[in-house]
Amino acid sequence: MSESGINRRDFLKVLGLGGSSLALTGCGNTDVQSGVEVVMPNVHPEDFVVPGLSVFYASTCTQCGSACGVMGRVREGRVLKLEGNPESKISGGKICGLGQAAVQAQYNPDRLTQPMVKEGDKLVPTTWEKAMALLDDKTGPKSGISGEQFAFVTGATSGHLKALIQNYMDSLGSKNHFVYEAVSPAIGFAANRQVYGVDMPRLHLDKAKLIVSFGSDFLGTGASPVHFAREYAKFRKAPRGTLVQIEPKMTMTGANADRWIPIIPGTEGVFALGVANELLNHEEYVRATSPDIVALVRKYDRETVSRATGVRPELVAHVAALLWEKTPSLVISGASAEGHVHGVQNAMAIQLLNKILGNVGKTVDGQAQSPFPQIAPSAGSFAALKAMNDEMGGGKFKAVFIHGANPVFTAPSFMGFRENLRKAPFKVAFVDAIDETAQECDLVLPILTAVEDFGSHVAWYQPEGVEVSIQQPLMEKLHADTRSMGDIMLDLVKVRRAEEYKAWPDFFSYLKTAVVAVKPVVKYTDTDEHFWYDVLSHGLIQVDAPQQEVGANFAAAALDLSSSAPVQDPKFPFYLIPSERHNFRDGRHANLGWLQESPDPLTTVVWDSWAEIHPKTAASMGISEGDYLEIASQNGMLKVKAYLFPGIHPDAISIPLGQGHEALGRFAQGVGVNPFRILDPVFEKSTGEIAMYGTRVSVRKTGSKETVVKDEGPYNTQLGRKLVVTLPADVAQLSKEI
Amino acid sequence: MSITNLLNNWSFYRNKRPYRGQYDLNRQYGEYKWAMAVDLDICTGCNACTTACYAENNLPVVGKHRFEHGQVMHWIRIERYWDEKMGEFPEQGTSFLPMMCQQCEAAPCETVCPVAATSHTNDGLNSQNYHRCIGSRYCSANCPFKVRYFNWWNYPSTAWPAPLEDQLNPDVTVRTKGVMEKCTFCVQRLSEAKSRARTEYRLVRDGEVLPACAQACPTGAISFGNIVDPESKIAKMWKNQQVDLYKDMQEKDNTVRGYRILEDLRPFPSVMYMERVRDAEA
Amino acid sequence: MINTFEEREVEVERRFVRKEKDIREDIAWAKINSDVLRSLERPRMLFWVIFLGSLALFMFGVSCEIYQYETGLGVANLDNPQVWGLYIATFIFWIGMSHSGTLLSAILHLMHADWRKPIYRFAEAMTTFSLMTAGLFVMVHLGRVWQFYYVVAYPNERWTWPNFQSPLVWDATAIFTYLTSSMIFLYIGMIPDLAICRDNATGFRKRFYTFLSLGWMGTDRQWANFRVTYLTVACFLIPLAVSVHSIVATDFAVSQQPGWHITSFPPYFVAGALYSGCAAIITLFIVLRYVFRFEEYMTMPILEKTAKLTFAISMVWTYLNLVEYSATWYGDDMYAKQALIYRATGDYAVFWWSMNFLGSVVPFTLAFKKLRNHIPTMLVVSILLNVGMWLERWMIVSPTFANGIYPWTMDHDQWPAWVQWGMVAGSFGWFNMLFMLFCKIFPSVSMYEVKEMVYHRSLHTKAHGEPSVNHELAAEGGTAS
Amino acid sequence: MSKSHMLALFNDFDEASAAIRELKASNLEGFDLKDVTLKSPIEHPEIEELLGKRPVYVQLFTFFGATFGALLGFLFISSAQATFLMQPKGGKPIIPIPPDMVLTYELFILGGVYITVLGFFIGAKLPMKRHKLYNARVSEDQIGILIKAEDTAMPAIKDLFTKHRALEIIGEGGK
Repeated sequence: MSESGINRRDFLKVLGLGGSSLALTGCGNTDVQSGVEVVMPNVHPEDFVVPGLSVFYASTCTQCGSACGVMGRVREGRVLKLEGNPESKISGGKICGLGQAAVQAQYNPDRLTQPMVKEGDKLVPTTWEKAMALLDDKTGPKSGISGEQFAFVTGATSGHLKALIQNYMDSLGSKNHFVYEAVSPAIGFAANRQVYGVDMPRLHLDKAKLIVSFGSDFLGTGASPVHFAREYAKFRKAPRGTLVQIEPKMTMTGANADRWIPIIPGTEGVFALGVANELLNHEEYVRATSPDIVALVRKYDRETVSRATGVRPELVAHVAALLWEKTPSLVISGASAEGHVHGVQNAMAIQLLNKILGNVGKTVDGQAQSPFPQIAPSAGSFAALKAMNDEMGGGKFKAVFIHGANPVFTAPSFMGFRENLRKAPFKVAFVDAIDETAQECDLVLPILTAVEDFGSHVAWYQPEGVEVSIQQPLMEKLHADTRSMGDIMLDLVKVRRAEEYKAWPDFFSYLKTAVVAVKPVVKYTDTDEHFWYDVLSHGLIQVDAPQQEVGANFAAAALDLSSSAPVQDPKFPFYLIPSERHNFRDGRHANLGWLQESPDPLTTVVWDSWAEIHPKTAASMGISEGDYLEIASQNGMLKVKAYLFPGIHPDAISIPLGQGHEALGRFAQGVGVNPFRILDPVFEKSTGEIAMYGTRVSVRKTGSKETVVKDEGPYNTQLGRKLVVTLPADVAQLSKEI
Repeated sequence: MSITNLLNNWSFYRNKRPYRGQYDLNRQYGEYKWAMAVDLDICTGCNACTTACYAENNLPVVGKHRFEHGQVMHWIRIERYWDEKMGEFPEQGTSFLPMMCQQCEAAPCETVCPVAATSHTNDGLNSQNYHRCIGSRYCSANCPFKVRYFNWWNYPSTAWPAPLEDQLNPDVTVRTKGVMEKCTFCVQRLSEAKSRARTEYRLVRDGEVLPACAQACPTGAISFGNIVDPESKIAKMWKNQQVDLYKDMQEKDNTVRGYRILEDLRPFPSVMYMERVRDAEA
Repeated sequence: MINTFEEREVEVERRFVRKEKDIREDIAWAKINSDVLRSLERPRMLFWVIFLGSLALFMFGVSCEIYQYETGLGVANLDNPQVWGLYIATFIFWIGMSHSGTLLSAILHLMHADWRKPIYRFAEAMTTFSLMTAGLFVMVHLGRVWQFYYVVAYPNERWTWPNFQSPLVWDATAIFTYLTSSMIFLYIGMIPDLAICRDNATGFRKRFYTFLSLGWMGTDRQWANFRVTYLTVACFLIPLAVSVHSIVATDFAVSQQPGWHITSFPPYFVAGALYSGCAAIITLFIVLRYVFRFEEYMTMPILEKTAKLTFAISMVWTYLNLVEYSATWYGDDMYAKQALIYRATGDYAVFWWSMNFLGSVVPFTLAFKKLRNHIPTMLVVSILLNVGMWLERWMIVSPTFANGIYPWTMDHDQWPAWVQWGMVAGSFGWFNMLFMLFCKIFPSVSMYEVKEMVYHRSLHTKAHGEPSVNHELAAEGGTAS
Repeated sequence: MSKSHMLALFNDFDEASAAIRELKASNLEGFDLKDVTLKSPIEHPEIEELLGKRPVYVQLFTFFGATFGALLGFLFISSAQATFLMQPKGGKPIIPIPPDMVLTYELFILGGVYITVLGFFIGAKLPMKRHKLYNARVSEDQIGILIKAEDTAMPAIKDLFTKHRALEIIGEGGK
C-alpha cells in the first residue's frame, strides 16, 4: 500500500467516491465549471437543476447562418442535446445534423480553455489580465493606433454582437471591418440585386409544382436548409411537385431530383437561355418579354445549347415543356451555376426563366423588411478578404482581429494569406478551438461556445416576417477561463467610450437592454422583465414587417453569355468542383466527431477527403476506387483517393471542402485534403468574388492505393431485393394519403 | 406452482405472435404497440437522424480505422442505392433508405439469443438487455437487416475523451465492450412518456413522444406513434397504406405506397416504408 | 499342404474371405500387456520437445485470448456483419473431429466389427479432447466470456433462465451431454485396462491406478454388468453423437442467412464430422503406430479398413455437398444463390475450390489399395482431408456473412486478424498436449479387447483346426494351418 | 462352521470351465455354486452361463434414467419458460414445442447415460476393495476361480482344481 503511495484511508475514499459517483450520476451535483462530480447530498441543487428531469431552454443554433431556433435539453446543469424549436418559423421544430453537433463543440476535448500568447513560434498559456493588458498595449489609446491601421475580420455576423463590433470599429475610427465567408452567397446576391432589387427573394417551394434548380443545393447547404427541407416536404406532398436539377456534380438536392441533368460547369446560363428560347415558342411568353431579350434568347437554339452544355438537345426542349406544363414553377440558381467568371450573368439568365414564366410574385417573393438595420445580417464575401489581404500585404495593418473565420485555412494559396498575415505585427484571434488562423496569431482569446453564451441573430433568409433569434446559455460555462465574445467586445468598446457604455457591466445587460427596446415594435404591453423572460422562453422575437418589393429587371446586355464558353486547356483538362458538404460547410466544423463519422449522403465516405470521378472517365484512365490521384491546378496539387461516382459530369472532378486541417484538434487534424488550397485566381467579373468552380485541374494516377473508408458495402445497388421501391408519380395517389 | 401454472395457461403459452388482439387498448400491458412509418419520397438523405441518434443514445464515435473495419455503431444508417438499370448517369437521382432496427414482431434475433438478452416487450419493442448479453453475436448473425451493432472495443474508455463524456445522456446506458446494441425506438423517451401518462390516468397522446430521429428529421419523413390507438396518425397511415401488422405478406393496391422490407422472411417488421415516387415523365 | 477339408476351409478363408488377418493370433496375452504398458513408460526426449512445443503454442493462444479479453473482440478483426469468423469455424471443426471416436467405439461395437478394438481407445480419447478443445472456442468467441454461465440453466432467485429456443443453448446442452457421456464411456471402457495398469504399476502410479480402477477384479459379475453397460451407453452415444452435430448444424440451419438456411445441413454436418474424424484417426493411427511401435496391433489391414471407411464417408459428404449446391442452384432462393455464386467466384473462391478439391477429389486416393497401404501417402492424405474439412467449416461461416441477405452491409474484405489465427493454432497445441498426456497416462490400445480379439480368433481357429491344449498352442496351430 | 475362500488359477480356459462344470455337478456339502466367482482378464459369457443365472439390472436403471431425464427435462424447461417473466421471443409461443423437444431429447440421453453408469457401479459393486485373494495374474493371462465354501469342503475342491491342472491354488492365510 505504502509503496503505491496510497494509504488505507485514501483507498477507502477512492472506493467511496467510485461507489457513490456510480450511484449518483443521475442525481449528484456536477460542477459545470470543472466538470468534477461533487459527492454531496442533493439538498441544494442549483436553481435550474431538477434532478433526474430534463429541462428545455430555447436558444438559437449558430452552426450556420440560418439561425434556426433550437431547444436545448439540459439535465443536471449540462446541455445534452439540441432539438428544433417548434415556435421558430425557420426550424419549425426540426434540426439538421450540423445543428445537433453543436453540443460536441461545447464539450470538445480540444477546446481552448485559457488565453494563449505567442512566444517565439509557440503559443503559451497566459492569464486574462496579461492578455487584456497586451491587448490594451497594442490597440488601446496609448498605442496610438489609427483606425486605418486596424482591421477586424469576422465571419457573417448579425444581431447585437455585430452592432457591438460596429461600435468598437467606430470607437477606433476604423472602417476596416471585413466580413468574410469562404463559401459565400455574394454572387447570387449580386444577381438578385440586379434582377429583383433585393439580396435574396423569398422562394415558395411549397407553392411550386415544378422546381428547376441550377446547382442549388437548397436541401443541403443553401440559405436555410432546415427550412427548405420542410418546404420541400410540402412540395412533395400532393399534388406532388417535380424537381429537376441541372448541375455538374450531384448534390444532395440533385440526389432527390426526378430528373438530374449533368452539365458542363459554367454553361448553366446557356442552358437556361436555351430553355427560354424554347419557352418563347409560346406566344403568351413572348408577349410578356421585352423584344431585346427575345432577340438575345433567339440565338440560343437547341443545337447551339447542346454543343455548349453537353446536354442532349431534346432535354432542353424537355425542360421547357415541363415548365410549360407545370405552373406555377420555380427556377433557382445555386452555387455551381454562380461560381464562375460570368456567375452573375449565369444567375441572371437562370432568373430570367422566372420572369418569363411569371413566377415573380407567385413563387418568387419578397422577404420581410427588417425594421432593425443595425442588427441585420451582413453576409460575408470573398472580395472582403481579398481587399483586406491586399492591404495587409502592403503592411498597412498594425493590428488584426479575427473572429468567426479561418482565412488561413480557407484562403486559396495563391493569395499568400498566411504570409501576409505574418506581416501584421499584432494579430488577435477569438476562438473556442485553435484553428489554423489562431495558430498564426499573437494572442488567442478563448471564447464561449454558442451554447454557453448570450447573443442574438438574424438570418438573411427569413421565411415569414422577421425572426430575431435569441441565444441564451444552456449551461454554465464549462471552462472557467473562457469569456463571452460579447463581454470582451464590450470591454474593448469601454476602453475608448467608457462613459457611453458604463450602464452595462456585461454583454448580458447590454443585450437585455437592446432586446427590451424592441418591446414597442412587437406591441408588447407587460413589463420589461416579463418581456425579457418571454423572449428567453420562446427563444425568438417574431416581428411582422412589410414585405420587400421585388422587381424583375433584365437587361439584354447583362445576359449576354456568348463569351462564357469554357477555355480549353489541354494541360488541365478537368473542371474542379470543390463541393460543399452539408455537414462541413467551409470546414469550421471538422473537429466534431459526429460530423466526421456521419457519412456523406452520396458517397457515404467518412473521416476523409475523396475525389469523385465518373466511372467512364475512371475506366479510360485505368482508375479504380481507392487509387490515389494527384489532382493539380496551376496553384497546387492534392493527393487524394478516387471514388467512382456516376453523378458527376465526365469532365469534372469533385473534391469536398472542409477537410485537410492542420489544426483544430484531434478529430480534424490530418484528415483529408483542403481543396481551397489549389483554387485558381479566377474571379467573378462583376463582383470580384472568387469563381469557386472556375479552377481547371489535371488528374494523374499515382499508383498507390488505399481503401476508401465508407459506409457503403461492395455493392451499391439493391441486388434485386425490394428495399427501396420506386413508384411512378402518375400511379401514386398521394392525395388519398394521410 | 409451475405445473399448475402450465396446465392452467397452456393455451396462452402456446400462442404464436403476432396474433390479432395481441395489442388492444383495453388490455393492460397491451395498450401500446410502437410503430414507425418512413416516407422514402421525402427523405433527403441528410443524416440528421443519424446524428440525432448519436446525441440521444450515447453512440460512440469509433474513428476512421474502426469504421474501415466495419465496427461503426450507427443505430440508424442512411443507405444509398443506385438504380440497377442506371445508364451513364443517375438520371432519376438516387434512393436513400434510413435503416434502423425494424422492431420485428417475429424477430429472428430474439429466438436465437442463448441467454434471452433480447426479447419482446409488452409494447411490441424488440428489447436489448445489455447486462444480460454475453456477446455471442448470434442475434446479429441472424438479423436480416443487419442493424445490430456489437461493441468490439471498450468504447467507454476511448470514445469520449474528457469532457466529451459530459454530453452523455444519463437516461441511456453507456455500453461496455462485448455487448450487442441496437436501435431501441428511444425507449427511454417512451418509458418517460408512459410513466407520465400513467400518473395522469391516461394513455400517451399521439405525438407526445417521438424518437430522436423522428424529432430531428427536417422533412418529417419519419412518423412514429402507438399503432394500437386507431385515432393515432401512425395507425391511420398504416391503414391508409394497407399494411397490416399481423399479416406476413401484404396484399395491396398498386397505387398504395406502403410496404415492409424483406417481408418474404416473415419477420413482421414494425417499420413501414413508403415507396419513393419519381416523376417518370420528368 | 492342404490335407483335410477343415484345412482347406481355413485356407479358403485366409485367401479369399479374410485376405489378411487384422491382427496376428499368436500374440501372447502377456506380450499384449507388456507391449501396451511399455507405452506408459518414461517418455523419450522427443516427447518433451513436442510437448513443450504444444504447450508453447497453447500459451500463445492463451495470450491471444488474454489480449482479446482485455481489449475487446475488435482485435480479432471481426466486424458487423462478420461477427463469427474463425472461432466458430474452428469450433465446428473440433466438434466434428469428435465424432469418429463414437463411430469407432459405439457404432462398430454394435456391428461387431472387431477390427475397431485396437484403435478405438485413442479415437475415443480424441473425441473427448476435441470436445474440450471445441468448448474453448465457445468461450473465446464470447464478447463477455466472464459471464458465460448465463447460458447454464441454474436456478436463481430472479427466475432468469437461458433462452431454451436458442440453438446455442441446445449446443451447450448437447455438448455437455456428449462430453460427459463420452468421458464416462471412455472411462468405463478403460476400467479393466486400468486394473491391468494397477497390477503392473508401483509407487504413486499404483495408488493412482488403484483409485481409478475402483477395485476392478474381472469377476464374472463385473464383466456381466460391464458388458451390458457398455452396450447400453454405446446405444445412447450413437444418437447422441448424431444429435450433437445436427444441433451444431441447426445453429446455422435455423437462421435465415443464405447458405445456412438449408434443410440438408444436419446430415451434411454429421457426414462432415465423421469424415474429418476418420481422417484424424488415420493421422493419429500412423503417429501412434510409429511412436509406440504398435505395428502388431495397429496393423495395415486395420489402417486399410479405416481408409475404406473414410472413403465411403467422404463420398457421402460429397454427395450431400452436391445436393446442397444443386438445391441452391435450381432453387428459388435468390439470396442463397447469390451467396453460392459469391462463394465460387468471390473473395473466398480460392479457399472454396480448395475445400471442394481436398474434400471430394483427394479422397479418391483412398480408393487404391496400393496407396491405402502406403503409410506416408496415408499420412499426407489424412492431413489434407482435415485441412479440407477445416476449410469447409470456414467456408460455411465466413462467406455467408460476407454476402448475406442485406446488400448494404455486405462485407467482402474482412480477413481474420492474427489473434484469431493465434487461437486456432493454440487450440491445436491444447489438443496435442492433452492427447500426449493421455497416451502417457492411459493405455492407448485397449488391452483386454485385443486379448478378446486374439482369444476369439483362436477359438475360431480351434473350431476348425485341431484341438489344442492351451491357447498359446492353439494360436500357433492357427498360423501353422 | 466357518467359511473360507480359495482361489485357483488356470492357464487354460477350457480347463477352468471344465472345473466349474464339475463343481456344479459335484453337489459338495458346504459349497454353493453362487459362491463361485470367476475372475478373468476378458469377459466369458460362455463360462458365466455355467455359473447359472446371475441377473444384471443395469437396463432397469437405464429405463428409469432415460424416462426421468426426458420427463423432468421437459417439465423443467417448459415451466422455466412459463415463469421467466413471460418473454415472448421471435413470434414463437412462449413454450415452443420443437426446441423443447430437442432439449428433452438431450436430457433423455443424459439421464439415460448417467443412471446407466450408476446402475453399473451398483450392479458391479464398484468401487470396492480388492479381494484379499486377488491375484494380478488374472488381469494378465490367467483365469481365476474364487470359491467360498465350508472349510470341510475345501480339500475336495482343491483336489478338483488340481485335477484340472490349476497352476496355483491359493487359500486364505496362505494355505
